[in-house]
Amino acid sequence: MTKARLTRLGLGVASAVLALLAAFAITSLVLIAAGDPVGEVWGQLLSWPEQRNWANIINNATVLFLSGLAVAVSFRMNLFNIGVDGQYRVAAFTAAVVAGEAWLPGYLNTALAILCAMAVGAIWAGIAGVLRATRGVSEVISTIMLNAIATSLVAYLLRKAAVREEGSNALGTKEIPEGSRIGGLPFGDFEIYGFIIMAAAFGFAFWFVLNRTRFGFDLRATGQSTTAAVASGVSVKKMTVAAMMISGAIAGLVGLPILFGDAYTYGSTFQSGLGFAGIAIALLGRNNPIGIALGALLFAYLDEQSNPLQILVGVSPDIVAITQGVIVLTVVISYELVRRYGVRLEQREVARALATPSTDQPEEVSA
Amino acid sequence: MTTSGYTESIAAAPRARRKLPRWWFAAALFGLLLGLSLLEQVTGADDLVSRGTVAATLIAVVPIMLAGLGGLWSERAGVVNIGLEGMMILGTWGAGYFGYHYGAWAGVAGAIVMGMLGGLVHAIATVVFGVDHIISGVAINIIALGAVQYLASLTFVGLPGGGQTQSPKIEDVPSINITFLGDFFGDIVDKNIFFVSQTAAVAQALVTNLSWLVVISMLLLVVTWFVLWRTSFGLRLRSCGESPSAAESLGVHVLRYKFAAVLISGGLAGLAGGFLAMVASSNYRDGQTGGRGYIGLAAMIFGNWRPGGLLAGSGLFGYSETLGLRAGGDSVHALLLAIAVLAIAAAVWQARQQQQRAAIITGVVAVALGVLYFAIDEVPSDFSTMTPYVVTLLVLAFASQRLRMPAADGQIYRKGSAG
Amino acid sequence: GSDSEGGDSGTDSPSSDAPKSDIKVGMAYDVGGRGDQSFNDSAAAGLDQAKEEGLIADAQESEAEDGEAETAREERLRTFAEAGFDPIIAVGFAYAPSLTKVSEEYPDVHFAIIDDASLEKVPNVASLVFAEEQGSFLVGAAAALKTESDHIGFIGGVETPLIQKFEAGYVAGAKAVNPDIEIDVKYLTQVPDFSGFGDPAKGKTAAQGMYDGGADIVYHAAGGSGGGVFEAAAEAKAKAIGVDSDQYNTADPSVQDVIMTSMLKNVNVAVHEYLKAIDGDSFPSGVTTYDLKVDGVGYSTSGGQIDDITDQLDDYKQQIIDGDITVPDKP
Amino acid sequence: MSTPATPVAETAPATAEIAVRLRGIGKRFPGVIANDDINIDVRRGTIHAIVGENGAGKSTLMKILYGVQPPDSGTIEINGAEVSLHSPADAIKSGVGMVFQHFMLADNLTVLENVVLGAERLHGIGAKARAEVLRISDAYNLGIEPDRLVEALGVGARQRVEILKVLYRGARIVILDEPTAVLVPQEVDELFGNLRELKAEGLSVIFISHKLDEVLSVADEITVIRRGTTVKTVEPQGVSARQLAELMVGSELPSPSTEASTVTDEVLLSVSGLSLPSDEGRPLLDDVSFQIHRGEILGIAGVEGNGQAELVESIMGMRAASSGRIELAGADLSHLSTRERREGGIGYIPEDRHRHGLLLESPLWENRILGHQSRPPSVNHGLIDKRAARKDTARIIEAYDVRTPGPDVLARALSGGNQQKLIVGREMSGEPVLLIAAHPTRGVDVGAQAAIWRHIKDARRNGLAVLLISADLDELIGLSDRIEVILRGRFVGTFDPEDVTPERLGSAMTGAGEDK
Ligand SMILES: Nc1ncnc2c1ncn2[C@@H]1O[C@H](COP(=O)(O)OP(=O)(O)OP(=O)(O)O)[C@@H](O)[C@H]1O
Ligand SMILES: Nc1ncnc2c1ncn2[C@@H]1O[C@H](COP(=O)(O)OP(=O)(O)OP(=O)(O)O)[C@@H](O)[C@H]1O
Ligand SMILES: [Mg+2]
Ligand SMILES: [Mg+2]
Repeated sequence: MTKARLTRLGLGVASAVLALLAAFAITSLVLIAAGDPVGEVWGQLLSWPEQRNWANIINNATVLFLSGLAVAVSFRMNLFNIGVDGQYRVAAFTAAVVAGEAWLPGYLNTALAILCAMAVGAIWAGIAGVLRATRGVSEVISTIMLNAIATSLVAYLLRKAAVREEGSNALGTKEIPEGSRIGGLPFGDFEIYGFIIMAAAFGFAFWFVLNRTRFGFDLRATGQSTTAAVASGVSVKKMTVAAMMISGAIAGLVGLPILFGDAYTYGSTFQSGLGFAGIAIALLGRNNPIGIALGALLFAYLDEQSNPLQILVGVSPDIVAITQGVIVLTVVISYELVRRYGVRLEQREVARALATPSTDQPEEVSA
Repeated sequence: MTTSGYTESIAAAPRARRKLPRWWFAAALFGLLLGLSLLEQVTGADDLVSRGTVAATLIAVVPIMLAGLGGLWSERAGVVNIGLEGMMILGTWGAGYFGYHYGAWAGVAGAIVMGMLGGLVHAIATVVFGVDHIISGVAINIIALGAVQYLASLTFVGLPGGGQTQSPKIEDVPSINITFLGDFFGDIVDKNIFFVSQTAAVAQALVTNLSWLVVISMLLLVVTWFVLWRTSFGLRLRSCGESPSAAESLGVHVLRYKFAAVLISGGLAGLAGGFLAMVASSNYRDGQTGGRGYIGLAAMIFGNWRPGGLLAGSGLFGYSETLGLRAGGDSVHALLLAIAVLAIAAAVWQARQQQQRAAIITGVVAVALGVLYFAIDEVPSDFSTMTPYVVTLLVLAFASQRLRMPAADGQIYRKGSAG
Repeated sequence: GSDSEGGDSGTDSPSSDAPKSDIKVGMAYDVGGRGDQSFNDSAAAGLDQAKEEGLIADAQESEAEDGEAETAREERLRTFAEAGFDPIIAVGFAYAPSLTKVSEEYPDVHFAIIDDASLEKVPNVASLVFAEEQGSFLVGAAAALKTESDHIGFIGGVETPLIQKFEAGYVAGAKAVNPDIEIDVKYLTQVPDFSGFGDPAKGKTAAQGMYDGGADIVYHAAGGSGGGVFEAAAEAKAKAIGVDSDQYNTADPSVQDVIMTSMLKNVNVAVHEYLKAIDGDSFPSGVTTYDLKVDGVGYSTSGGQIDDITDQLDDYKQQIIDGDITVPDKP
Repeated sequence: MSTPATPVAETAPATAEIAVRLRGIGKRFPGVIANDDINIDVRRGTIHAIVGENGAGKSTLMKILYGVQPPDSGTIEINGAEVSLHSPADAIKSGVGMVFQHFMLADNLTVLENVVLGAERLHGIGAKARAEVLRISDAYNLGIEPDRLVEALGVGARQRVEILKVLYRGARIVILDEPTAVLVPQEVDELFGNLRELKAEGLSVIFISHKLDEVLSVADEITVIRRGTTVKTVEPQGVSARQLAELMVGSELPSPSTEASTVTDEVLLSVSGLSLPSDEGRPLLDDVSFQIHRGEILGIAGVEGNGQAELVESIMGMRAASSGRIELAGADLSHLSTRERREGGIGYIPEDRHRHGLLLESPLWENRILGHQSRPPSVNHGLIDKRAARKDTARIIEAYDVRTPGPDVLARALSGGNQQKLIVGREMSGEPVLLIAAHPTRGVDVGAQAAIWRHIKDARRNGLAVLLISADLDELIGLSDRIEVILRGRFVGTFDPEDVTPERLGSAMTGAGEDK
């Protein structure tokens, strides 16, 4: 068994490398076909980032990580929460307003804002959960619809809550007071989001709850086989709502590192589309925290490195989107190949066990 | 054999599956039109069934419907296709590039081909490599977006009116224009006769610059129905979505049919994108699809994986979107009343079905909407923007437990799994 | 196969006289970039003109992605700075937060930002802002004078304070002519959904709604979506008003003559004058407001459709310049 | 009487009358030798039975003959001509048809669609095809209604649809893999009636079953397979069921035999007035009332689809009954959740182990936790104790002879029988007071069967009450202290296992009794 495990681990690593190489090759082919300078492009993408860029990479990875985590929760229960995008925007807006109003002093204010964000995210996702549980509405549809609704709703509320400093055309909520911001951690001469610690904590909590608690077991069981879960005494309706709400609560955190560590206000230019990136990253990371973290880093790295492509090399940065998508595919394909190999290994083991003669002598012989 | 057949009498009776009569569709349209005319009478909103509304609705409906049709093909063969959005995006570029260089119909072809490319990737990933359908679809959406933006920067920059995010203007797809009929209907419309004028408005919309692509798309819907439900090809394809192992045990080449289905699916999605670029507007633009691929998917599920239902779903969405965009405020306001009434009907029906709790909830919703209707006399713009989404959500909440997806939808099938 | 319009544009417009200057301009566009037939294009025009005249040696361009991270915008500016571009022009108010950071990090590099005045205190930043409401006032007046149904419309791309300035001015202008004129107002999308600037289909549907509803002139401040508005106007045999540049010249011939006039927001002028004002190591800074006074905004007359009312418009213009009329910048 | 497994030339029947000749067929799956040097001759116009314990390789062999899986070695001759079958299509072309162990029907398609699928060229998919289906149906008295949804059909009817599919394609060689596993005696008789008609038409039938008396009654020749190879081909006249069994297993055929009753007079489970309407209003359960005492096994006999599943699910709390009362040891269960009921001491061996019993993609130790999420040893205070779970799984593997390398393999990798043993072991742990066992030994080989029966009896001796649902009437009669017959959701008769025959049960189950 352990031998098999080791081989599989090795193969896992190999497959990852293989996937990256494949993505590398395909991207290069595209560049060549387009007559773009392949060498220069990779030269830029693979150049060792400046410390400053590392800081950016880590920061953006933190955000993507949370987004991936949120999606992964629902995936683990075989729910497809496309709605992380809407959930985090509603939540970030709420947090910005609450923190901006500063009803409580200092970090109490921060804590309150974070809780509100999680609550709102949970409720927004919970709508889809309830509709699914009570009315059987596919969460795929409902979350898509809720994304759009979130957009209009936030836009409406934003204009109600917005304050505009003179001369600026940007629209934003009240700035969060100094005392309630989350300071950065020193990173060389630069800083990274202090929120990264919370993100890590949530990553661990995710792992622990799913793999070490009854709740997590029920959740995974439901994800694997609803029928078996029901027979084992799981209330699927409750689990559906719970899973969606947890997913939404984590989604509620997605925007917060930016909000408390950088922007200090939610405005018209607040980053959008993080939820969809999260889907890819959750899939890339096989819904487990470590994998998601690596996936997030990879995506953030590519985004950061591709940024100056147009200025330095004269190639559209969009090329890396192709790379990112291809990676998702190639990684999964190689995962799949390895998985099949693993199954075969296992069956060989089983077969050996089956081959050994029965120790069970039928005792009762009726005359 | 004397006792033959008694097992049926013991076994569960067949699900009560009420078959709809041939003319149900016409009847539905008639009823709908009548209802809307009534609504116009009652609320005084005058833009619910005008020529412009109908025309704009058609334009809004077709891309969603085509995307949904794409979803229908692949899911009927058991392959979930979240990648529709990406394939649509590819289609928009295809239309932009080929349309600009080689003319309108080349644009249409280009859109279809580009969409099929997306379908090809999805087919290879899911059918050949057995990759999870969702993963492949998501990946395709990412790739397509990047690829198109990258291609645009290569192909459109520097052309007159072209740029990073848009193509030059594309030549229009020819459209039907029967002026004298149009004027004739126009006169009737102006007469303002209850229901007659509304009907005339619809007719007028159908004879005044109605793009051929709209007509073709509607035909595609019918063709799809015929091929999938009336030909052996369709039967085999559907069997791959219902029970691939059974299909294979009868000598059907399951993988081939899945492959074909996904390709067709891509082509349709591509066409949907092409329609956006060429008919709905007149050039490729970055972000033009605006999530309509997902909406199409929703419309298909909404329509219970059937062409008729799909049309209803995309129609509902397209119509309410159009209302929001056009007169906005008071049309949507009028819609409130309609929904409230429908909700009441639903509540009564549910009560009849002994679903007391559901009935109560529905009733509350109905009353709330009704109160809202009389409380305000115009819906703020932000809310008229969210109308289509809210409406879709509400309707689904009322009527979505009867949905039934193909039994093997989304399952990965390998050759030799029969038995 | 490279797309760097700017990279080529250093060479593709060979100005006969060798560049007298060694200025390398970094141009950071907003989403849409060069070729958006809207204000990015307008800015690009100013840049090209400067290049023609040999005011600058070279220019490099880069554009924002939709929904990108704040850090991406910062990095764009930093990369320019690192690569020795000076000055660096940020097109669009979206750059304000990132420019606040970056302008501190590179005190010796000079920046300009368009449509934002929040950095007026920063010494190495020049803010180029416009009185869109004033230009809009004039076209509003023009619409009110020209309409036969006393019913006009306004279509905004995305409901942001900036676009609301257009609306406010337009409405004020129309009402100044005819206090009880009917004005439909519609925005295509809300933030963060900026597709309203690039969705002609939406623009067309909205405009059709207004024309069918009785409006006979519609003014759009919807960037690329305006194309749809013009098409709708053509189909409804009605009129439309363009924005930013003189769209009569850039629009497709099929819709050219529905464009009664355009509200000119001369971003090109601003960019050009900014570059022109650079001499040696002294760069302009502080806020420059381009209003009617300096012809930073205005209206176009090509097509000659409003020749009959130009004097009335110029009269309003004078009143605004003299301060007899103060145009609101919020609806 | 019996011929050697590999017939030598002169004893071999003339090729002319050989419909199928398999020579040296070998098939290995990763690590498993499913088939090894299989030699079989099937004569035209005969019913040829193939018997062998689970995993012997019967289905695999048939799949090879039907072109689903390619053989690694060996040759296939059909009507004297050697063929190579790459897909079922090839097999169908050469006149082979197969009814699989697990039905191959698309529920959401009509009977007609299921039949014509893949054979549209013959008569299209419309009126002509319908006519043809009806013609065949009448010719063989199959009583098929072409336009009904398959999901609405009972097991027997599905079986006949499967046969019709084969006939529709004009097959001359018909393979039936364990066709009788789910049928009641009357249905079996019907089926055999059909088979004999086919035989009379000159078709050849290959017939697989675990029920040896059936085999003896219908087959003209019987081939025994053990560990993937042909042991012997015999003729029914020459052998007894017991001898066949010994050929199959090399050990003797056990059959459940009730021993001294351990029934106490203490009522453990009491169900009264349980009713459950279906969506269409037809009652799934209709005023069902019964009691089970400590140490009593109550057997429920009935044709599948007559309310057994609903009854079980109502008692387990997986379905809310519309009316009625369920008491466990005096405590009212009616409003408790499934989990609470399990905690109350109900063990549950589900009918469909893959859908309700296991997480196929999870290791065995996680499957040990399933259904015991709220109880030690595996779970304490909401936290999962992996070590304890693995340890207890090891215990079950040991005690119930689950053939597996260890508790870490995925459940999917176990054979059905071993999966079943694991489930039984799991449900027996934690001292249940009531065991609900639905088809506890379905598709399980004799060895495992014996073990499972023994475990149930031991528990019963210690006061366990058992609700036993089974289609295997011998099992019911052998294990039960009392048998209730369920028909259309109602209890229609109580029988004493001491003095009841499968036939009498059968007629009660099918309502044949009440019709007269
Ligand atoms: N589709 C499959 N893919 C991989 N392995 C399989 C498959 N089906 C069966 N097996 C392997 O075959 C073995 C037994 O499976 P199967 O249930 O068919 O055996 P069986 O002969 O029916 O035994 P049982 O009577 O216990 O069910 C298992 O070890 C399993 O690994
Ligand atoms: N798809 C498969 N992959 C791997 N091994 C398999 C597969 N199918 C069958 N096997 C192996 O072949 C052996 C024979 O399986 P088969 O299903 O033919 O047994 P069987 O005689 O039909 O048993 P049963 O009476 O339970 O149907 C199984 O025990 C299993 O080990
Ligand atoms: Mg078998
Ligand atoms: Mg088996």
